[in-house]
Amino acid sequence: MIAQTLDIVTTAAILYAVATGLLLVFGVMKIINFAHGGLMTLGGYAALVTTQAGWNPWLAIPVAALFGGVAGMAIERFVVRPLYARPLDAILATWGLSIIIGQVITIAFGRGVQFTQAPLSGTLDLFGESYSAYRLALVGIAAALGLALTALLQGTRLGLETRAVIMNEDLARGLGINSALVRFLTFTLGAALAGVAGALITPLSSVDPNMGVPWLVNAFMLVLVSGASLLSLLVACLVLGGAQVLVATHFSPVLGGLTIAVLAAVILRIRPKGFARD
Amino acid sequence: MITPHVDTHHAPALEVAGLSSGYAGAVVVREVSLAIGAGEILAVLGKNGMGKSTLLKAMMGFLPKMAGSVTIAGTAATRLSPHRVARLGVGYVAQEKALFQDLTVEENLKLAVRGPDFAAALAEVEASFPFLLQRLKQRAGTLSGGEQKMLLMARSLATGARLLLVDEITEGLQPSVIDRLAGVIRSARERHGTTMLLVEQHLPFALAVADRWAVLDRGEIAEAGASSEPDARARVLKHLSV
Amino acid sequence: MSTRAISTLRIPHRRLLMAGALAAGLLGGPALAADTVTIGIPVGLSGANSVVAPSVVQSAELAVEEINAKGGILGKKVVLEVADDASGAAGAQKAFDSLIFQKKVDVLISMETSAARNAGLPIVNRGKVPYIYTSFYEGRSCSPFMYVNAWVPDQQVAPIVDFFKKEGAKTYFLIGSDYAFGRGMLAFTKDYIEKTGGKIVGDEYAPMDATDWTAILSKVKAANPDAIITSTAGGAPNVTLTKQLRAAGIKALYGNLAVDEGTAKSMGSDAEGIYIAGSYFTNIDTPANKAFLAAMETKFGKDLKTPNDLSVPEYEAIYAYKAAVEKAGTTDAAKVIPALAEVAVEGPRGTIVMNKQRHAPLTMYLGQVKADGSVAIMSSFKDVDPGEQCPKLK
Amino acid sequence: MTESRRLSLILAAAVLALAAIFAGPYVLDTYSVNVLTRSLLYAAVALTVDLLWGYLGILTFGQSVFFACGAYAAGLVFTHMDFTPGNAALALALGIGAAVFTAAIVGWLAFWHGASALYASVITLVLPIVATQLLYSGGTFTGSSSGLSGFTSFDLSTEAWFWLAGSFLVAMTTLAYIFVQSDAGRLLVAVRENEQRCKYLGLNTSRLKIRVYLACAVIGAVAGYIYAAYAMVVAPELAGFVFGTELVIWTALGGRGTLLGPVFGALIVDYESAQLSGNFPFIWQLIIGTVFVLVIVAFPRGLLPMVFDLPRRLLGLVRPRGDVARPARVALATLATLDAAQTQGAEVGNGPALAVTGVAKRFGSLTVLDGIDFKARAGELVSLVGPNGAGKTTLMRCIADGAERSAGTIIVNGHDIGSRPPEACVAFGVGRKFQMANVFETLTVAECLQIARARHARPSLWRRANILPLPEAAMHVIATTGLDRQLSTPAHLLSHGLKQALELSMVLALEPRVLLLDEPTAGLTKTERMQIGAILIDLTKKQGLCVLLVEHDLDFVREISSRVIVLHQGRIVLDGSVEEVVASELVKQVYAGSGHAGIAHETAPKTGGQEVPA
Repeated sequence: MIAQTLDIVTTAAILYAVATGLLLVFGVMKIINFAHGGLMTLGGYAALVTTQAGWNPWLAIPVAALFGGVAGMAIERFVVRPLYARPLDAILATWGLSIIIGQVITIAFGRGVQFTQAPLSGTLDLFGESYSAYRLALVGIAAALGLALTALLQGTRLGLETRAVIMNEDLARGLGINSALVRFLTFTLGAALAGVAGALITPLSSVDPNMGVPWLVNAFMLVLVSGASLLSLLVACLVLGGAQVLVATHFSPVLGGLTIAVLAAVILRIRPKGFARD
Repeated sequence: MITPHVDTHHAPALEVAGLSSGYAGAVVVREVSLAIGAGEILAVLGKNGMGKSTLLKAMMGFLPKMAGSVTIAGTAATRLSPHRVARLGVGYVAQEKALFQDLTVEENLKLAVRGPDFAAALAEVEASFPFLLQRLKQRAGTLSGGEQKMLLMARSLATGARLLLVDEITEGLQPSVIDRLAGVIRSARERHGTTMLLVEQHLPFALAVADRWAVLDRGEIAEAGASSEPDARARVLKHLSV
Repeated sequence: MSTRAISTLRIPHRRLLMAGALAAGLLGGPALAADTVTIGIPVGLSGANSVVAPSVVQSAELAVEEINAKGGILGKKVVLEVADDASGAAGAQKAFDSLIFQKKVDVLISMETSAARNAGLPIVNRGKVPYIYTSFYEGRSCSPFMYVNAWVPDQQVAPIVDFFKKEGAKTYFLIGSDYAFGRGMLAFTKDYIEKTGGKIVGDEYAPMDATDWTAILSKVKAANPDAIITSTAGGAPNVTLTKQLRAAGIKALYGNLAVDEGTAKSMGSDAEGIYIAGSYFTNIDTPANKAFLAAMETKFGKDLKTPNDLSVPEYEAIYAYKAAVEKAGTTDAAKVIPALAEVAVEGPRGTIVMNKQRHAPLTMYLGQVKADGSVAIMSSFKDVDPGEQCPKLK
Repeated sequence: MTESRRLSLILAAAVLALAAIFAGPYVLDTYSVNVLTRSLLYAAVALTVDLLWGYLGILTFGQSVFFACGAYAAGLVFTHMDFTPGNAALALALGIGAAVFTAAIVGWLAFWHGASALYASVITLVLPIVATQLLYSGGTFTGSSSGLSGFTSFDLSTEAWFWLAGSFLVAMTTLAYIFVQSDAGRLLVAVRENEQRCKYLGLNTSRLKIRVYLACAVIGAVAGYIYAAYAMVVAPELAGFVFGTELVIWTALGGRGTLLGPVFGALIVDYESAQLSGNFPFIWQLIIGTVFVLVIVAFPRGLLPMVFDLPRRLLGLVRPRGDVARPARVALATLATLDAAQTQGAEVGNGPALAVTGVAKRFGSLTVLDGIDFKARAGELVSLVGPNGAGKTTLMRCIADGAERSAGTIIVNGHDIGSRPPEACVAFGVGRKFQMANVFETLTVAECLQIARARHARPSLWRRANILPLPEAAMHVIATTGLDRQLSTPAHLLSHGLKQALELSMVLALEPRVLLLDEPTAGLTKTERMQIGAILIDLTKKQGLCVLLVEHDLDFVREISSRVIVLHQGRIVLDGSVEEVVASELVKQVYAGSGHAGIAHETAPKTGGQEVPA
């Protein structure tokens, strides 16, 4: 029971970390960034480069943010910006970008599975259960990410402007807010968060040119059922991630792997707003 | 076409020349020219659907300009995007959805006020609508309709804007609130010399606060004059009558 | 087949092609020169197998170089044609079509995924060329044109389970990826464990691309088995399972049916202590293996991809084909195919004859991964029989 | 060009294509024949992607699944049962059945009333992921990751398979081409352009989408069946997301909305990838990815239209058209007036034409309409006035769409609309004209009118009508405004006034009994307003329609109607004659904006919030 609760909480934490960047971009720009998986892969390789350089494995996180952020800037400027009026085309173009990112990484690093140093290993005893220390640490990191993002959105001028653009872009522009810049910064931040997510999952996952892709669809579905709120994303991660763990444990891991996508699709069919408030 | 008279003692704070605009295919505003001197208040009147809101949106850069030019305090603003126009010191108050309902009063103010001096902005709010200072942490959407309009006015004044473009601020308001707004507008002009273009359907309010008026009919300026002229009311009513 | 009629008709009508772009496909015409023997290698240069594919190509290149240095096959020069099968069915169809009908190879010798092999077999049947499959797999794939010189579950599972039993393991937990190899290996393992008196306390399959093993590992912890045997898809799932298994603090004996030396190395300290069974490890202490490794080192130097259980059979299969052609005295498929069952090849893995229903008895080794990623050989099992693989083919 | 000549030309092109297919094996080497046989089948699936995405506007990532349905049906039947002619037919039936079943589920999920385009795409994205996983977990039954191979199939030569695959592709392309150019096919573009207008023209767009989706699923399944029978192998990747996106990539590169573009896109890219990916597997993917992004961002029409435009552009003959697909211009040049006997408007029920009882509309805690009660009979023109935000447009919306109101009953022509969607309300006799002219911008006037008639005259799946019979009322508007001289003008080129007139004629073509007009004269010139006024009088007096009109110009109202309903803050404050309204003290207060007595704040009358068509 305790193990299962920990499984649910840690799974939700991982999903949350993976989906926040996508949520931010979707919230502000109303487009789905299919390059999110590719940017996660980039983050994973940033972690690889960091540990190969012999640096502290925790440094992988800022390095990955940098990699993701810089790629995000280029993507926003040259690919996403011309497509604001064509949201479905933006999906396709960012999907094409993820192909490009994957192939460039393959050419640079090879197709092979790479190994990164985990910043934390071993287990922790918690409520009489010995549990993976890194997974537990991820709960803290995801919480910190969520709080930092909330602080950014709630406590800074940029955050305020970002929220203003999400709520009513024309009104924001009329008040002198450069919404194109806000979009650019948001996409950059979203891409940086994707990079961070990629670095965060490397101790659990392998580092290979496709590492981000399996995460994409689940993250995408979680964002769609969450609307544009960090809070409803948390709820979605706990509910759908929890359902995934329960189905995988009590029925089959294969069905578990489909749980988030299928449940989210059905939830959206019944309640188009998903977990978002009215 | 009738161009409202320009007071030559002031440099024009806003000059619109031959402006045409509208929505996909439909020209709503046709070759409108007008100029407002610094510190002057112009009321643009007219029935619904005559292009008043469209005129403001086009000046702000929300709608494409099919022809003509807009100059704000000597700066060409014809091709600027809305946020650039706003940064020229233009405060725009839209008719609908002009507040972030889910943000607090304070956040609504902060969004409009650029630069570090938020305290000065609050002082300006205190001078016009002091009750708002007690409601800073309240969500704007929970204010009453009249309070929301007052917040709108306060917000545009707090920015220190030199030119206000205000779209039907009096719509749906109680007379007491309208009177209060009129007072604040007069006082703001006295203290800061703020220039204003008020789109209005409320004739007494418009004539009470504005120096001059212009009537927009089918997207064109049909008539214009000074508020002080004794027949102003009758001339406007002719265009507005049922 | 109307291949001949078509090839004579082809050139005069080329201009009739609908789109100029299509013409590119016809420019690389077949090398019909009769003084060469062409070996086709469809292999997963991209996709899941792309990690191991370069080592497979390297062994083939070494074999060809050695054979040509000694006068080729029946005095003809040996030429390699490599084609990417993208590790999947659609890619394999293109690769097989290209090799058989465009490059007109004499034989196909390759290591591929089961999906790619299955997709290629109907094309092999149409093209009627000999095909030597050099990848270990889940077993029981049969074609009159195909031979296999790598291991099947019947050969690999016993060494690990027997060893675990000796170590005192009574309860087993099986974890696999939900795909043909994972299911096939573990089905056999389950039978074998139950036959030899062990108890299965759980068997779980995750989706093939799964990287999250949380739920399964929690079950493992709850079941607390003496030993775990896994058979996942290669690459990412294998690595993630091992990492997460270690992170979860599970200390049971760990046998991995799908890990090769190279992957084990890339997993670093997490791989330490894993038991693996195979027909080839670099540490095999025979003169043939040492000579092979030295030759590889000389030829490829710093570009060398560590030879492994998937690349060495490729090397040996090319020699098997050479022997069969020489025995038949011709590259004619109809004569070479029966000869392939009769020739013995002495290679790094020992002496191999593909005489058991198109499969080969193999010497199997049990190894354990050391801290530095190398595999220490614990014991060997000579000429393990592949069992009943293709009873209809003998 | 006459209709029969147009069809003969298409058929002639098809015959030429068939001849090319027939010649294929004689000019191509075996290798190319083998590779192209599969490419031809993939192209048939790319064709369905184009129908859905290029024409209907549904971006689909899941067409691979239908291909797999057909392929796996063949693979499973031939593996687990003997290969007999009976079983071969059974397999085909199973494959089509599975595809139709799957498509029906997807259709139910993705194309319900109100589902967004993004949501529909998401569902088609989840589909291949689920399908692949099911195939993987099928164990020895589905062959899991290895797929099924080595089954017996039809004993045909390589050439015969090529001919079969090629003929299938030519046949499907020809049918699709005839279909998209037909009267029925134009509906696809109309739905993509403006689904809301389609619904308010009484078209069940969800059903249309599902039908096209089902047909595409069947084409995919048949292609898959031929594939499996030819290749004698099926593998889970056939159902996969990667194949699904490849189809989209081919379609985008070739040119969405052109049918031939995606077909050639699939053939060329797939064939070339067989050539080039063998040599440069990673570079090839990189090139495809880069070109794809470039095309999406910079050349959304795809490469085929660019190639075709190149000579014309060089010669400066034709200016490039917009970036969306549309069928060639309709040949339709003649309008005709329907005999009164032929009109088939909604049956006239008993009692009033429109009865509104206790209608309320709330958004959360905000009440927009409350306790609205009124009746209107046939031949009556009721004007609805009131200041901004009074709820006039909301009331119109509640009458035209059963799902809109929060409480109350609305009876149109004796039919309770319940919570039925707009298309059902249209069937009861409601016709709604929006405030902003709401027409199909890229279609011509004639095409717009024809779509408005589609509910009555079921459009042909393969022909284009030469003559469009319209009810007298619509003809009257068209003739009065001179629209009849602009039948082949695309709607977006019309003046504002003509657009309004076009929309009005479209609504009248529905033969409504209750006509809802939201500010039909807004932005019109004086002459145009007078024309509209005369038409409205004619409609009520002569045709006996019941008209509900939102209007702010009381002069205009006075001229054409006797009865005015004044709405204020969501309630009816007055229901009487124009004179009563003008004289009413209450109404003056309403317009003064406060509702409080005794304040001399007079203003101009104002009217409602605009409803911007989606």
